[in-house]
Amino acid sequence: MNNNPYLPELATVQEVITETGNIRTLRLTLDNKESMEKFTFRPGQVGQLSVFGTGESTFVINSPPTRRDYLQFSVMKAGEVTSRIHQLNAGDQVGLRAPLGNGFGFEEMKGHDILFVGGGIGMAPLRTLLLYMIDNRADYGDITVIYGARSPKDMCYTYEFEEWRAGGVNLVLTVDAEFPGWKERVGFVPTVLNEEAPSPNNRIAVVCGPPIMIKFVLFNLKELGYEDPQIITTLEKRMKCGIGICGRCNAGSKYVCLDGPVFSYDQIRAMGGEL
Amino acid sequence: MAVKIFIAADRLDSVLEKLSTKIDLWIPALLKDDKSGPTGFVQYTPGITPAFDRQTTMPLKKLLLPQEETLLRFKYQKDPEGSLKTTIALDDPKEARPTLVFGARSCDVRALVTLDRVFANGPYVDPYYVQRRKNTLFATLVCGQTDSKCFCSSVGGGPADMEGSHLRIVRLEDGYLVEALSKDAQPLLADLAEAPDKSRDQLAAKLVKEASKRQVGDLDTKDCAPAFRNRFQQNDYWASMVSQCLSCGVCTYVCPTCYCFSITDETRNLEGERLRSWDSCMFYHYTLEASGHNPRPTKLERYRNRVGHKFSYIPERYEGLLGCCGCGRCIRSCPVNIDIRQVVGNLKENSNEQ
Amino acid sequence: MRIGVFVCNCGTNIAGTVDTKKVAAEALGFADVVYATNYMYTCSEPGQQEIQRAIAEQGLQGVVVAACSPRMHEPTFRRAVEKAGLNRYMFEMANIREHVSWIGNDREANTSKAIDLVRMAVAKLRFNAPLFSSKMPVNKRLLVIGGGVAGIQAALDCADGGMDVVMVERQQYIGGKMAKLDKTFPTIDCSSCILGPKMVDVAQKENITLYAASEIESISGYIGNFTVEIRKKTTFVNWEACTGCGACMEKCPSKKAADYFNEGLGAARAINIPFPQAIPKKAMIDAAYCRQLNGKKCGVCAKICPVKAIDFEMKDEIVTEKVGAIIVATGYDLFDHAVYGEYGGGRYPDVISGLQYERILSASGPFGGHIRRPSDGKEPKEIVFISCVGSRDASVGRPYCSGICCMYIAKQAILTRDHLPESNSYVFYMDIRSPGKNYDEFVRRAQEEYGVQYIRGRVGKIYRRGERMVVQGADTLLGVQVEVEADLVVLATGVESSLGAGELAEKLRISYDQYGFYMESHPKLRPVETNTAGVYLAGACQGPKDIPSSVAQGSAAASKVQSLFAHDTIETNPQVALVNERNCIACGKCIQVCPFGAIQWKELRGGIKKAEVLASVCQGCGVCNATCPPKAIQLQHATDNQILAEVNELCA
Amino acid sequence: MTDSNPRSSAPAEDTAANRQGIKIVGFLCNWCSYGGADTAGVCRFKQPTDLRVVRIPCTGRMDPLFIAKSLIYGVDGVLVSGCHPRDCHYAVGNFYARRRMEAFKAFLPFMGIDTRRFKYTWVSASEGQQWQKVVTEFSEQIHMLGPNPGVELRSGEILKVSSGLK
Amino acid sequence: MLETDRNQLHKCVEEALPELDMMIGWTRCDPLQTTPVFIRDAKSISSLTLGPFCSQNLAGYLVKPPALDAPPKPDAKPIGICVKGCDSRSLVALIQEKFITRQRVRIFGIPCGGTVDWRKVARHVELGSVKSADVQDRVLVIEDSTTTHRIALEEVLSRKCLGCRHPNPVISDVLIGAEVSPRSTGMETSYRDVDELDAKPLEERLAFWQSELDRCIRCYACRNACPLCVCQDRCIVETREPRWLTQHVGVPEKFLFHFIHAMHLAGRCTGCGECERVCPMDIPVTLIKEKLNKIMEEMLGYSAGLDPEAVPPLLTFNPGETEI
Repeated sequence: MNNNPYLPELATVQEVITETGNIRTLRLTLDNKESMEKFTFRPGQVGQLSVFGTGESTFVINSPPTRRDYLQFSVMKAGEVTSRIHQLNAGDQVGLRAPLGNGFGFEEMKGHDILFVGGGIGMAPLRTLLLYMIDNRADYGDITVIYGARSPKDMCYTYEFEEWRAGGVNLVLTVDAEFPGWKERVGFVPTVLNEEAPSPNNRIAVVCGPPIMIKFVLFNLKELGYEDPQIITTLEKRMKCGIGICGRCNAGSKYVCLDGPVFSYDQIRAMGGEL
Repeated sequence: MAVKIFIAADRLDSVLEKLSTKIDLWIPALLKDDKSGPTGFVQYTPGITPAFDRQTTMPLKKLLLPQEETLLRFKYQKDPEGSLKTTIALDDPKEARPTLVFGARSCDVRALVTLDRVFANGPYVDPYYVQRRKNTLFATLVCGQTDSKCFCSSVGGGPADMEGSHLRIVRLEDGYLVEALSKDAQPLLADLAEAPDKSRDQLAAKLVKEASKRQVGDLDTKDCAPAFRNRFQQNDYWASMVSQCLSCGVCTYVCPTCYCFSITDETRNLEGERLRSWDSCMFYHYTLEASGHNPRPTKLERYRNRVGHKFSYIPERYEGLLGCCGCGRCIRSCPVNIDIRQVVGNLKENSNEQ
Repeated sequence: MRIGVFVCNCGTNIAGTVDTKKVAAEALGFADVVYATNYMYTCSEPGQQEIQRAIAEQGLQGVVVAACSPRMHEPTFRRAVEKAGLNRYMFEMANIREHVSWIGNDREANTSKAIDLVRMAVAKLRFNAPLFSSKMPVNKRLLVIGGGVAGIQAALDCADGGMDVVMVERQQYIGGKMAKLDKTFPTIDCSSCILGPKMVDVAQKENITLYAASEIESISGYIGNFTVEIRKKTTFVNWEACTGCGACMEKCPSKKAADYFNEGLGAARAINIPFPQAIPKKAMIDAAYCRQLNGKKCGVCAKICPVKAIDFEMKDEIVTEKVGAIIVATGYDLFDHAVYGEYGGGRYPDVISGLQYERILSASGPFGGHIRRPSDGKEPKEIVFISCVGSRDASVGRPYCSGICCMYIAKQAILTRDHLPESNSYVFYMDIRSPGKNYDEFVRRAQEEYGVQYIRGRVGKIYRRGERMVVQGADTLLGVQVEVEADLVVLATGVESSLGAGELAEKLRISYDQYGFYMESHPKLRPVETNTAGVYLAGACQGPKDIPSSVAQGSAAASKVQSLFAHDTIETNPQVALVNERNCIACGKCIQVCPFGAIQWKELRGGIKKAEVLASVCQGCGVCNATCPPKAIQLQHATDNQILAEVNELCA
Repeated sequence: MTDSNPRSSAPAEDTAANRQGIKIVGFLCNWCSYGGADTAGVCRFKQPTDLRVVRIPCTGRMDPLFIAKSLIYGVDGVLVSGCHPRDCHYAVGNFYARRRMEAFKAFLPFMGIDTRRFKYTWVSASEGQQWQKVVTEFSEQIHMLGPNPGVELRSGEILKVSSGLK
Repeated sequence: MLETDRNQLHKCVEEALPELDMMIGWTRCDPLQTTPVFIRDAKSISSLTLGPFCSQNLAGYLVKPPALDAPPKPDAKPIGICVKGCDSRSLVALIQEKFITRQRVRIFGIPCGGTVDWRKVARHVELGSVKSADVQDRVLVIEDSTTTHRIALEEVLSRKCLGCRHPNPVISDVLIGAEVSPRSTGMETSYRDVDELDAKPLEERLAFWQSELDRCIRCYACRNACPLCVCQDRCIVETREPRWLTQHVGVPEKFLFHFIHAMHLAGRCTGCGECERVCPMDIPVTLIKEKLNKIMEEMLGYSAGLDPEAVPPLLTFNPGETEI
């Protein structure tokens, strides 16, 4: 990274994948070949993606560091920047400041069973860690993924599910309500979690999704016997600088951009502050 | 080489004018043609009215952190294929011009300790700030005009505190005694004025001594951080402290240590720039997320965060450093007279009542 | 966004004074523009194909066409881009023909202006978003307001087509002004003979619900789904029971009630059925004259009524009807000649209005069809008609021609001669307006066969001399002063908008001109539509009209309704206001200013109120957008950001 | 209020360069005035080329702040035109607009902005000739006033104006 | 006299408090200044004060967030509020625009002889040294450590008070103290400052506002203090959707900001002067609105905040006004 932390590197959109009605996935490469080759990051670290003229927004790099052809970001359309990102096409240039933040503690997770619980766009940050683990499959025990969306149309990465399963992942898919042609589970994620009831022994749960889902998943995980340090999630906040200066993304004395976005639940409890 | 000079009151203008030929000179001055009107730091030009007799309305932070600055410029260029290629030109920290701030107060300069910690001492370094900071010298007034809103002594400073200053100014009845405190400041004093006579020198020393003994403010800031954490969830406490708050940005904009900023792109057709501008944690939009969620949706959370930031989060993060310099500007300028000393002071009072 | 710009040469229409090549070349330099070209005739079939090809090949997400006025070809191009898979609102037009090439010859200035206009269009397009219309069900019931001949025609046409019709008539009876006429021009056929059967039809059709003596209280809703509140005025007679036998009328001791039907020439009973053929034939009490209702002991009618229909306790009743379209046929009123002081200001009983004379002529009128003058009941010998009383006279605020007076004067003069062969008729006129089929011949017959004396000139003064009236005027053809001593003077009082037209227009949210006549959508091409979708006009409420025109409009409006009702649903226009609830502060200002009542409150959880736009009612004027302080309500396709984007391109 | 501004009342030199530089924004309602401008075009009524038209549905859509924005940021003139009163396609949009623009017009000079740079008028779709007249007269007026200096302080300029307020 | 009035206020509030949700009033926080106070228990009533130092207009607290986001329950008790003449007009305007209902507020009206502008006091004494301040017979008496200063109240009254036409509350349930006679009765005296600026040439007017507005730091205190700036967090000067303003600090941005503020108050501003009072940079912000108020009065015969039934003039029209 450049020694001016505000200066993005130029990157080019290689491919745009329409995941759902309001989620698109962008695959980028840095324009500077050398930077691209040298680019390293931890799964879970984020990037500040710029559309010059509109602004910057923060997204998890959801491709794993083990796959280096491109850097992948999944973007849900919500505000001004994400709307512009949705208008991007292959060949368009963007800016990228990355990697920022802490990333997942994948080293400490080695030797553990892993439970991923994802909802909607919340699958994006999980994907990077999931693929990393598939690529280092021997290091981890059982990998169970519970992924839910409102309907099959709202599910991301459907084109990869076979690959995940082939990589030794117990993939449990669910949608909120019956849908013609849907052959997987039906029901809300927390309910399905209870049905699956993965044992908390030697397991780490990584949870990401809408706040309401997290709330109930957390409750159910505790019921299942998970302890706070066993539960990992990523926080989202409005960010500007991404480097712990501009002041807005704090929860207590922690900056999500710098000290996060990955926190365990005991850390979150210790932080205090508004979420 | 003179390390001490005396500027007679009637020669102040000519001395400042001379000084301004050596270095970019900024002084506190009236911003409006009204002696009780607002004041701030402005670049010296002959004829402006200095305002050394009271604290400025606006702090000096804009010299180091302008209300608006360009971080970078970008330009889209068309290639014959029709697709857009981007070039970005960094508006890298321009070679900042050597600058002297003449007539700041110790609280103003003390505030820079906080800014320095955030902007210059990592983990990321802000090159724009650092560049300007390196090139700015401070001639600081020993403060004799503290009022009922000042509390610099409570936060580790004091009326004669010279931490971070390069020159000391002592105001005497008939003029100003200026003393270089650091080597790089000495050349500035050369040929400006005569050295002070002995009596004036002694008088100044006495005034400095008196000032440094003076205790300004009686707020006890010890153990603020745990007290704050204790109070954090007590919404009734915060409501009672800030129900009159208007959620405006006065307190943050006049605060010498409030540094929060926003970054926005401004563009015109194919060209544009990325701006950094002052922001305020008291504004709703500051933390408003694109989804519509706002972690600090009301003035209660926002004011609590402001207090927390200064007296709990910064100390926790940066080795006990306080995010407040005790200048009292936020108290003086608050449209509804909220007193941060009261809010902080009460943190420890009966905190377990509820 | 990938934007394509197409600059049209329009043959030489544009390229003659605008360097279209240069415009296209410049456009290529604008943000997001990836393709720009100029084309000979962009609106032509191959031109449209060129756009579609570029959309496919270049992956365009938005298109700007710089050509003629969007009022001309915007629909064409929208369809073209839609065919190529773009949303039709991802399109903008820059008008470089009507606004540039046709108004100046300076090629350089024109080109630079055209470039600016394209730049603005591109800037706006960058803020465009796809818009989608939705479908709303149509309630296939029609409301006809006004039961005159136009309204009757419209109602019958639709009822014949099998639709349910609700008719609301302010008076106690339907038939309107035509019901009061004796004969009609130019055929001299009996008015009630031709109207009567139609009135009966209205009463008998099972799918027509008639509310007489009723007025519109309020209207809400929108095309396809109006809700109408109708105020049934107090008649003091239970019309369900009333058989129209007339016994009450005969016995009613209050014999000096105002006789509105006879234009005040006779006297009616306080309980009254205005004329024998009235539809509905029901009695109604005039509260102003009824003894019982004025605290005197009476109640004769109640005693006499064989079906006990009289109800002195009756109150106004509000009924609600739901309809899908509305035809307004509220007709006209007559100008009050009292403002003409020189004609006696209404003080002379023998200076009467045209409609009063019509009642005198009528066999069912106050004098049983014998021509008598009101003052003393004598047969008049010399009769003067004066045209343009309250027409074509800017000094009384009526600069327009009423269109019917020349003809009805001729008719009345002819009938006068038929009734009183010995009488002499004089007509003072300004010009004779008789441009209908057989109309001019008719006037000529009056002059030539019936010996009516036409004097071209304005009457300056009418005054009494003994029992007779002196009419002083100028014969401008002969250039002499004329004085006629007359027994009766008939003023051809002009047509003015119906009383209360303005208030009704506000309820309907349609516009009206300064005289109170309702405005049609387009004076040539949309003569019976209004700018409020689903509301149509028929008859004289839109402007002075004779019977054939009114009937024609009634049928025209009916056919508009039928084509609307031929669909089960209607597509809404998506260029409407939309509320961003997150920014709405519930101040209600948009609701207050909306000319169409298209915004209403919506309650969220916790009792929080937000404004909500009824997309099918909103007409897209944007008053709400201009009014909303936090700009939470944005007119789609003309949002603040879109307009600001255009303005920004012109700012220094 | 009359504005006796000696600097701006002198006609600016009518050079090609000057002409090129002048920009007037026109906010025209879609139904009447935009049509009127079209009619003027169809009739080939010659007009000055300074006007750039923004099509709005109705003058009721006209927030005076669009005018403020334009004049503050240096657009040389603003012309708003809509349907004649009572002829509004939306019945009453222009009645709202009339009040708002009239108040705004009276307000502008107080803030030091020449009110002659803003005009509102009513032109129907059939009044091509009237449109030509309006555009010509207004363009001439703006040319006479010259380029709009806007409100930006010229660089380095420090103004200290005594308010005289008590 | 002040003492008597204060006692009356305390007594009235004490009687009313059980029926109230809370009482909004002022309390002394400094010899020259007050701060708004929100009273729920009787113990705190004694801190309530009134008089020429009570500068804040409290009406805005009835409608500012979070109050705006959470509408009162139908059975909510009324809120008691102290209002001066000018504050009462804000209240009327808020009732007019249906932000609050008349039943929702218990109004303690306080006739007002003008409020003290501390900036003007600073012209006479050094504020930091003030020990006590009081007004006796229209004279401001200030004690500092050494001297007693006596300043005519007239010299230190807020600018808005000088042309005040409604010193007595136009709406109230209880009136505290005796009514005072208005300082001004007509447009001539009320808009003196407006007329003075209007009399200057256009260029000077522009220069005046350039120099004044150049100081604006866009802290939005003027907006947030305005009782009728009900948009608050939704205000368009901070949004990008729509995007009226950039983050540039140039004079044009500041002009447009103040235009937006003014135009949004056109026909609504009651001239309470809060925007000007709270400005840390001492910009005569109210003067801008005074001009619009004058236009509304001249053009449409309308003054805001007097008639709870009236419709604000820019939210309605009169087809007949061909020559406004």
